[in-house]
Amino acid sequence: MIVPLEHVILLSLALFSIGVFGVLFRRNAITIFMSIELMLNAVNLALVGFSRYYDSVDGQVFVFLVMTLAAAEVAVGLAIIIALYRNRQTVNIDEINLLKN
Amino acid sequence: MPLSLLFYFAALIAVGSAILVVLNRNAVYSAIFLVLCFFSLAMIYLLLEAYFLAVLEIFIYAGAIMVLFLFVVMLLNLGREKALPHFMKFQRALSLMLVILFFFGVSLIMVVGSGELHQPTIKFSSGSVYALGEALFTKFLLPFEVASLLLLVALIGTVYLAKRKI
Amino acid sequence: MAIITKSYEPTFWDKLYFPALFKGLMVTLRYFFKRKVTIQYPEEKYIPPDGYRGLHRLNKYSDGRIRCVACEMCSAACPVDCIHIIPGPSPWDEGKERYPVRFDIDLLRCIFCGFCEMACPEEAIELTEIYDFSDLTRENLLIDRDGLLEVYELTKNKNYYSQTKKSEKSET
Amino acid sequence: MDLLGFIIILVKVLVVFAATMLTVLVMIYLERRVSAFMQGRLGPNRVGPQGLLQPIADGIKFMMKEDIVPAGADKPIFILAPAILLIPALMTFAVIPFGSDITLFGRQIPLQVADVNVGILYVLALTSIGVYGIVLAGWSSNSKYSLLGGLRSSAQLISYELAMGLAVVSIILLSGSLKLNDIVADQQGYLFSWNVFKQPLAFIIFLVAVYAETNRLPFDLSEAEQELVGGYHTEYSSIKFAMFFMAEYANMITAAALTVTLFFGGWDFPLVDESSLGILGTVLSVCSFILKMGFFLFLFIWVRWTFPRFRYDQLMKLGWKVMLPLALFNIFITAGYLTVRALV
Repeated sequence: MIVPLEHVILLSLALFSIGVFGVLFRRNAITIFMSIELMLNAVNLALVGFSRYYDSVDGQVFVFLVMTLAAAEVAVGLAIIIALYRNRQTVNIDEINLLKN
Repeated sequence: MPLSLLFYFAALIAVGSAILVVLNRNAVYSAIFLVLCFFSLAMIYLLLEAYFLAVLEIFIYAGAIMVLFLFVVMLLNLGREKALPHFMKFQRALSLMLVILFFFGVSLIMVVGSGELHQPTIKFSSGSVYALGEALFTKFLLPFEVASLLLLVALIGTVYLAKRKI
Repeated sequence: MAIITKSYEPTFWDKLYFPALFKGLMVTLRYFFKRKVTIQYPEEKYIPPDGYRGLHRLNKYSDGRIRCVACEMCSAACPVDCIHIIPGPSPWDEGKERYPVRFDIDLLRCIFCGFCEMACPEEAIELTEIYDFSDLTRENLLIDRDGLLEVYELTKNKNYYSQTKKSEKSET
Repeated sequence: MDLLGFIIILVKVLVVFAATMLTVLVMIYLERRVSAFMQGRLGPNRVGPQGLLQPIADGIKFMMKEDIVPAGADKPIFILAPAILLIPALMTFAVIPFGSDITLFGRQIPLQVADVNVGILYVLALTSIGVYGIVLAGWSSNSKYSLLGGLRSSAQLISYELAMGLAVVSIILLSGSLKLNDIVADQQGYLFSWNVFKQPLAFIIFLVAVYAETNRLPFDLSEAEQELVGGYHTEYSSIKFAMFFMAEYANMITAAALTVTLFFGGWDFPLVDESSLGILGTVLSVCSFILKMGFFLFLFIWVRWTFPRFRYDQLMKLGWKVMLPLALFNIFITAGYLTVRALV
């Protein structure tokens, strides 16, 4: 095998951490959404790695399903962002505080 | 071994572009770097012999999802993200610290317990489209159908949300 | 006039669109094989139809006298005032007594309306079929009496473009 | 992999690349010539015999022109966009088999750069990447015409990719493989063995979708000259504009090659068994491939001067309300037929 499984998982972990950081750090809803996609991809990577090392197709099926889910999630999420923008003229999440006041 | 070098190369690009996704203030640049990240991930999938998923990664993520993102960014015509108000600087520093803590914590657990990880199999037989399709339509038939239902619901929900008047 | 409106209900065959699309393709394909109308200009000259109004000329009698009597009718008729005539006594003994000492036409102002041709009582000024007399300077496009007479020599036989291969610039 | 194998692959890559670029040049010439002929004109015929050197003259002109980057443009993306469009267009040809196997140096060489396991998906994935070039070019030019062109084309490509993918699915169902080689092999044999006879509906859907994917008339809304000036490449000049130009033709070439491969038996010459004829069979197969491809390239130009452009809502209506249900219906019928055949 080309690399030890640990390295694949480490890469996945790094990507996931960056994604989490993006969600916490950014204020633009679209960028936050992209960070979530990044996290999903990190998980996908780990699943593919496990599938390869355990010689089982299950991990790949999970990835397939995650991709389906991601597509559905993006469609709905972006629709929500557009709806938000229509009402508030902004996509910065700290300015979207309708319930606060 | 050159193939493992290729893996580390792709990993480097993936991590680098992921950081740029997060740090960029311009949403269009973020999207482009995310596409680059997906490409390097597809390359890693190829190295892990998941050919079908590698193509799907480009086809679905880079080809469809990210185009949608770009489409929305352009539709809203967002400029650069404005600088942060002062009182939130502390929260940002906290987020960075938390993430670093998370990363090292999990990697510590992994290093300690790495002896229990499965040893790699030399011969890999599950990478083909055939095997994936077989599993998808027998063992995972119910999740597959549920996923298709989810897509349908998402479709209807999106149309409902995006239309001003139904 | 009565307008006849026919209501048209597309049949299933029409709604398929493919017959119509195919028909359209056949039309363009027919044109693909048809003879082309392009004229390869510098080598091949477009021959204008009769009555084409191009460059002016001053007609002469067969013995070489200028027909123009400098009556200035043309210059009066000209809507853009591009004809300037200075009359003088004719150098020839027989016939008319007046004669243009100078006869300038500003080709840049001229709109080639042909009014001068109609106004002329002596049929002296005429518009020829020459259309390619462009030049690089404004001065070269002020044509004088001798130039106009030269144009007459070139176009005497009516078929300027079919007889000359190379275009000849009008002289000033 | 041994050295000889490596050299063979390298040669194949070079040949395919050179052939594609050459065809691009020829297409640029033919586009203008055929257009002119269909309008009763002669077209360019001054540079070289019959104007054959016209594309080279064009190329020199493009390179000599001033390269303008408009004020307020996003410079890195502005420069990157034409490359993003061109590279996938050139990469697609790698998986298309363009002739039967040839035996050289005692080994069998398939005339195909890479026999990818998931060939057809590779093609679809790459065509979906091309849209980035258009969208980013439109966005980065800082011009409303470009932006509108980019937005239109991204929506258009997403809509028509679905119909195209679903049309291809029925072909995959028939041949039972994602490899383009297997799809070609599946279509060999008797006279009506080409997929176009088995799947006429899929062929029509695919053909229409291909025109939308390559942004050609009647679907060239992203560069509609009459309303958007030039669409996404309004602000481009010089060699960058030439790259857009080349990408468009490269896309057309791959689209034509793909149509031939999927529906017209690829390099198959009807009723002839190429593999039994040795080197002659290979030449025959390559010629037949080029001939079929040439017809579809001609069709691109032919259609361009025959049909008017769609309006945007008509385009979307056709894509979502007509082509997509038809493609799904076609898959349903095909799958049903295959199931029945398996049972009987």
